[in-house]
Amino acid sequence: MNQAMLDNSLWRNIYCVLAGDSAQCASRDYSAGLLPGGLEWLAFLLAAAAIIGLVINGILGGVIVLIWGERRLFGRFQSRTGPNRWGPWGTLTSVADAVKTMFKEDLVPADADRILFNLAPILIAAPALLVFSVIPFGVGTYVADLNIGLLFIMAVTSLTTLAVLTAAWSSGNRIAILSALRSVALLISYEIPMALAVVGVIMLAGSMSLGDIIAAQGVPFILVQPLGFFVFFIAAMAEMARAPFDLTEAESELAAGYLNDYASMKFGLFFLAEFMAELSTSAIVTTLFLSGWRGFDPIPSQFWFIAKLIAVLFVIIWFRMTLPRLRVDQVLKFAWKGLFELTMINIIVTAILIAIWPQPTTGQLWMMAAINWPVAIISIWGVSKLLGTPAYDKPQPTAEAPTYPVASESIPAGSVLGAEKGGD
Amino acid sequence: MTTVWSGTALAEAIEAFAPGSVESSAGTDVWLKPESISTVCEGLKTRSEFKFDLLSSLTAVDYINHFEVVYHLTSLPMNSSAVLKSRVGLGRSDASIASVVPIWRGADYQEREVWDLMGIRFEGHPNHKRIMLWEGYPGHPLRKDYVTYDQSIASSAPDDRDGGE
Amino acid sequence: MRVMFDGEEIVDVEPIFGYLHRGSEKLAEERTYTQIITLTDRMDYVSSMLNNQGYILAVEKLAGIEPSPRGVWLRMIASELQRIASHLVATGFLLQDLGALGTPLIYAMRERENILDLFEMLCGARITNSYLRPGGVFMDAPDEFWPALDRGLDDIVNTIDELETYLSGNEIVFSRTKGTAVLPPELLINASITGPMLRASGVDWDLRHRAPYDYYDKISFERILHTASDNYARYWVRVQEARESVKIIKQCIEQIEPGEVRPSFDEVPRLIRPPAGDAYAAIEGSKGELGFYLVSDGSIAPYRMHVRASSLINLTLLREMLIGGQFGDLFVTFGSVDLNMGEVDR
Amino acid sequence: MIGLGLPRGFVVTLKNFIRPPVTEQYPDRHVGLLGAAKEAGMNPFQFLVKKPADSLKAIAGLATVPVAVKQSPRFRGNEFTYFEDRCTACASCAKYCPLGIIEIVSVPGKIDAQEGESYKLEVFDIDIGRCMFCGLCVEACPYDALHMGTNFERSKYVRDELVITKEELFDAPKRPSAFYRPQFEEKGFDPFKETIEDFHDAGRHEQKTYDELKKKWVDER
Repeated sequence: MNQAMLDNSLWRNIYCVLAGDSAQCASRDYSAGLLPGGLEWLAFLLAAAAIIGLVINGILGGVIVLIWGERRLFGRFQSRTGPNRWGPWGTLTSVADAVKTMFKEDLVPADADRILFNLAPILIAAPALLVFSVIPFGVGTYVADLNIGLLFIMAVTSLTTLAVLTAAWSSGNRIAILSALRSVALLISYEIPMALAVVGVIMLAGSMSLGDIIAAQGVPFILVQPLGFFVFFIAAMAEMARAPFDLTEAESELAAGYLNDYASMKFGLFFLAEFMAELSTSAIVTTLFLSGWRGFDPIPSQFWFIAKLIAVLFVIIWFRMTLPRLRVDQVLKFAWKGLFELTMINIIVTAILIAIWPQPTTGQLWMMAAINWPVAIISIWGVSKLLGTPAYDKPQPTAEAPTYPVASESIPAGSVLGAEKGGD
Repeated sequence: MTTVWSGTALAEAIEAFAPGSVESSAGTDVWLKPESISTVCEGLKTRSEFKFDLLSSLTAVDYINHFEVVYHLTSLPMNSSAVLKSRVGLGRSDASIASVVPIWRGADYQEREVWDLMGIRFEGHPNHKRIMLWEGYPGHPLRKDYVTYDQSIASSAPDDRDGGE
Repeated sequence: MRVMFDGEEIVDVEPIFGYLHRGSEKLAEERTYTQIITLTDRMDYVSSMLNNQGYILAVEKLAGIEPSPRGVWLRMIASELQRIASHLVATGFLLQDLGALGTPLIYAMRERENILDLFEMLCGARITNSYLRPGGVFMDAPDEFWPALDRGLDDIVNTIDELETYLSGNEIVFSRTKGTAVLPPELLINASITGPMLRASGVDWDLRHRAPYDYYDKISFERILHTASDNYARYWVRVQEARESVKIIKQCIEQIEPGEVRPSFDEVPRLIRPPAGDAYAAIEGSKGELGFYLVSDGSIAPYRMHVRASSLINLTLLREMLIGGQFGDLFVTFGSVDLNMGEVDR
Repeated sequence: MIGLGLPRGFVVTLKNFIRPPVTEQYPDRHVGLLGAAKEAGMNPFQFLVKKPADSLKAIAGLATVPVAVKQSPRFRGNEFTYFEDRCTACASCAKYCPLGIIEIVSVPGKIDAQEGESYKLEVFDIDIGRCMFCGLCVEACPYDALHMGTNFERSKYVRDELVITKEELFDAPKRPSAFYRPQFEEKGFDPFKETIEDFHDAGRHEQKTYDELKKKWVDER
């Protein structure tokens, strides 16, 4: 039994209830386990299964709530009401949608590669769920605390694109292929700034474990690492193909892209995975930059985590509602010419600061924040100046100097319809 | 205010650079001979006394025994307008006239529309195809002798008019 | 439309029309002059008042009808309101094509809804108005219309301000629309393209100013020009023209005079029989020069009606605008041309 | 200028987020406890005590109240209003209809020297399924017998049921729209609240003098 699992209070509680007399539970007062002695291995497995079931169902339930909440927020941003007919305040709308989706006919196009076509929805849903296995939801509430948690997240999230490519290729549809190619281009471009943006966080925390990163955040890293947060947030939005980077789905151009040929619950899984990605992204942002579950004492840590999660989700939805989509070349340009430079600046500045204060205390973190903010503002301003499309200096009024001569001459007086009559 | 060329004055001016091209004139209208339409339009566009750079409208009317192609021209520099007409297909046979697309690009879709709906052929049009109806549609609907409510038309429509996906 | 790509780059474009062809011109040949008004409503269904106005002007020119002043003022107010509505729709859908997920579209539509409410007060219908009649309009505005119009105009200005704050300085809108689908003015004129597209290239050609119909000669307004001739310029011109239309309506309200709204049935009977001949009347529609060519043979129905549909003709340079561009710009350019399929196919 | 455009956009959307929604819900809208109590006509505490089941429903967000649509009196709806006593079966409406969907068959009825010749209406069918509500038939009616209606709910599963017959026109509630009927507007008749029972009220009988008209026009603008 390793120490990491024992730190996990969720796991430990279930395990100890099942196998009470174990030595690991000595510190807590459990009268007797439910299972007879010698079956600790069974208790171990059952506890693990219970946690997996709990987390998966929790995430799926969260996604259902998120879909409803997102639609309500969309409505409010567009001065509408959003879905409100089915159930109290429309909360059952997404349940009804799920039921409807399940009862639809499952279509497979004739040209499709059937095995890959059916595999793709599973491929896309699995990594989205895997991300949650390393995220601490509260004090001791997590599935596993990997010492390379951050690396694991990076690796798993990039699998999504493989699923998109599989889906597009197996559909045998040219629009889908176009969308998948965009998706791959997006991934390759944004994975790099995203990975580089968290380097600053790793340097400050001195660890890749998410638990350690939270422990190191005496000051939330959004204050210490504004540039890292900015780049990571944008890159994460691009990674999950959200507006303004929703090139893969691009409703007006590609008509849902790689989802073109999917129907029924296969489409439902894609849809679910999209929202799970949104949820996991906000969870990662919360963990890395908003000090995760840390908060004031009387309120439980899980509540703090969820509150911060909802705040991040709100910002993501706000972004999506406000911004138009970028073109594919502009998106790539932005990644390589804009975000990449910003992350480099961030890494250099953070490295210098770490060299000055190797083990930063809270006070020193505040000092770093004071230095990092001006750097962030100046560099973002500089990069936007370099990359941005300038506005027209003075678009109006040119009525005095039209580009084409209009009504500058007149026809011979005798040729006008009325005048010619008098002449005759 | 846009000034309108009187028909007689315009006919005189056209005769000056393209003799023998005008059939008759009255009011605001000038009737041109169909074979001279290209020369006249070229002159009307380029010559400094006309400068008709904008082709407002191009259409055709079916007058039972002949068709009439109508050009509404506008000159932006002179803020003036004129009407050209040309009788083609006398006796309803072989209605055709030279295309003005080389002179005014704006005639492109309008000439295709006239061909599609009225059946007047524009010689020299770069893309002389039907525009509203599909290739193989029987007849030209805006002609006065066109028989409506023909159920066989629907079955002549191709399944997929794009011819692809 | 058939489009050929090389990766993300557009290689060839061929538009295919006719899916909404309803044969309006043929139908018009067997209807009376008043009944055709209902057909013109359905050509460009987001600016039906302007279609009505163009058609009515052609009928008045053909039959020599002297319109009654109050009717003319009312139809000018109505058609300027329709122009605002049409420009708002164009702006909203341009941004929708840019991928803004409906937010600007709904802001624009929210304002258009108020204009449609005004239309419902005027004539009882929201989209297919049929409000105008030869010689004026069919009925005077109700008493509650005028205060509602005053309120509505303020709201429109507020909404346009809001849209401009939101979009005109927006970096993404800039980078998407600036410098795309640029057309030189000479080419635009040669291709008979008119309206906001032409004015966005700096050609000062507005029929309301150059060939004033109705009472536009009694109104002073600024012509909106932009020299860039790209997608952003077209968007910008539309938004500013909506502002100008508000000013025009305010001047109309000041100058409107009492009187009958249409000539009596002795002067203009229900069944108009214009003398044989033809007439072409053009107005500055929301999308360009909207012309109606009518030929009469002296009977109660026109012998031939032709519509110079600006939506169709504005598509002439589609290949020049799109080829060599990016796939993402395809629909943005469509949005900036502001075409209406009902008018393209008629 | 650079970089300020996007934040401004965010402020605009946030402003709209705070603003109340413009959606008009139809045919009913969901209300909370206060709205339900107001609908029942008592204060919230009374409502809680007297109707616990309903108030629980309202707290859960499930209570609904019906909503009336805002319509202009000139609204051109279906359910044409028709006064048979005013109709002379002249068939102007049928002639004027651009689509030819009004069918009128009339036969000579009793001959009365006092009243003039009168006709008996056999068929008066309006095919609403093809009607486009342009109102030209109403405009054509010389005796104000036919009026546009104000209703708009008439969805049917079968096309034939969309034909309004003579009997239906006779029996329908007389809620005429003010479209092309200025006399209703002058009287302040509200088609959404009241009906017209007496056919005399539906027509124009006296012409206004020019002074009166001028006064009205000058007053309003």
